[in-house]
Amino acid sequence: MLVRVLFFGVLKDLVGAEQQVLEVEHEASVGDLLDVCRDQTSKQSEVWTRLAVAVNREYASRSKVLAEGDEVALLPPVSGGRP
Amino acid sequence: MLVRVLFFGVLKDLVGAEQQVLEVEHEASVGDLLDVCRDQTSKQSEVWTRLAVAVNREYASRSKVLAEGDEVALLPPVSGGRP
Amino acid sequence: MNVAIVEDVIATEAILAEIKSGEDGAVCVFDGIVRNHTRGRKTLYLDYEAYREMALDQMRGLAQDAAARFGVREVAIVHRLGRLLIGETSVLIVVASAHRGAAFDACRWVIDTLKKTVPIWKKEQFEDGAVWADGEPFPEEVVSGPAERMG
Amino acid sequence: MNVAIVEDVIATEAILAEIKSGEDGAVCVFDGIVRNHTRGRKTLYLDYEAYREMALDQMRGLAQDAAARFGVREVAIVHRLGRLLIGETSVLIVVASAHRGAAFDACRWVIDTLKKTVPIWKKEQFEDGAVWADGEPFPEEVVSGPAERMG
Repeated sequence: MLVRVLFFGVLKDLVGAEQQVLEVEHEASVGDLLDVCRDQTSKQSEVWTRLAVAVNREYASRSKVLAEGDEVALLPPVSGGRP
Repeated sequence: MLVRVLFFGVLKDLVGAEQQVLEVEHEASVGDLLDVCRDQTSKQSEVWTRLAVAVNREYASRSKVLAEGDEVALLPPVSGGRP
Repeated sequence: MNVAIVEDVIATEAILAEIKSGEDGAVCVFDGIVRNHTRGRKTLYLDYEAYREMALDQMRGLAQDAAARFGVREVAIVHRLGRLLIGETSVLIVVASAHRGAAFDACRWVIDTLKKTVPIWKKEQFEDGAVWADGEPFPEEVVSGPAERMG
Repeated sequence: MNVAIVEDVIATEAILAEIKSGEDGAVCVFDGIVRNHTRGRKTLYLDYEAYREMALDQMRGLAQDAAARFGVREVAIVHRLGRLLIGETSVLIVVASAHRGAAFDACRWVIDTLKKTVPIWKKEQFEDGAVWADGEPFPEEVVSGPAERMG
């Protein structure tokens, strides 16, 4: 099935795209999708362990199961700065 | 000796004056002056136990000894309101 | 440090614009305004009065103490006196700092301390009479002797 | 609740004027501005970007949560995106309340929570290069599942 993946901040630079439509297996989870995304970039980055994921604009856990047409956003830590 | 006494807020209404020049004994304290001021008003008020005193624009204790020409201000609790 | 007592409308926008500097990342503002009620009674307006010279001295001391105590770059404190209508600003405090934590802490400390120690009083005019607003008791260091300068 | 994402200069004065109501005694403002340095490096400008629709949803949620949690009457949150120069406001938070304690607490909670959970990022342009500002790790409830609405 197809999902649309959005990349923000440093991830956009790392992946080299603002968004991609990716093919994932039926009932793939957020975690599965992250593996697909990470495998397609040659560059290592610790951001993969620190990012949050939103599915259809709601924060979602790694175990959430995706559905056809979902909008999945990969979100680097937001830029808080020192309080 | 003479000191100038300033009254603010509710004290101004109670005493019926913004300021007075009062005769007090040599080496009278702030506490002595307060007794003089209180005795000259017929009206009772709990403000006499709650006020602060400034001598020459600095907060002063009841035991502070006054000098000729001091400016003594009687200050009701300031209007903080609920935080 | 911009510390002032004024009789006219407080120029919030100008004070804010003036205080900002390139070193700052955060500005915290407290805008104290005249509320239309107190303990269930409808307020018509307030009359503020001060022991003016001493109030100004105290406000200057607060601005300096806040800068030293919280490490903020700049503090402005402006209080208005006279008759104020509902919704008008009676006191404006602006703190500029590199980081927001210090700005919030300093701003709150200034208004809390000002409300307890700066000799300014308000008479509340209700539909059925006027009263001097009841204040909290003075802090111990105020009634027992000269306030120590902090920092 | 005035919650917005804008590309132009944030109209602080208008937002402040609009929010005030007769029931309020206190307005607390946080004005986040672009600082001229980060960890000793000189900043030229910042570029802000957002996952816009989600950021707006999150900001609306924050305003509602703050009102419920702290009992304040009104909350405004406005964030600017795009290129911002030194001294310009990137985010403005305004809280109006009957009393000052709740206004301060709500204002601080909103900016602290916004900085951790609202999907907005900034790229800092220094004289010798640009970097995405490093954020703090997401709160546990954000990475482990949908954020619960509070209040």
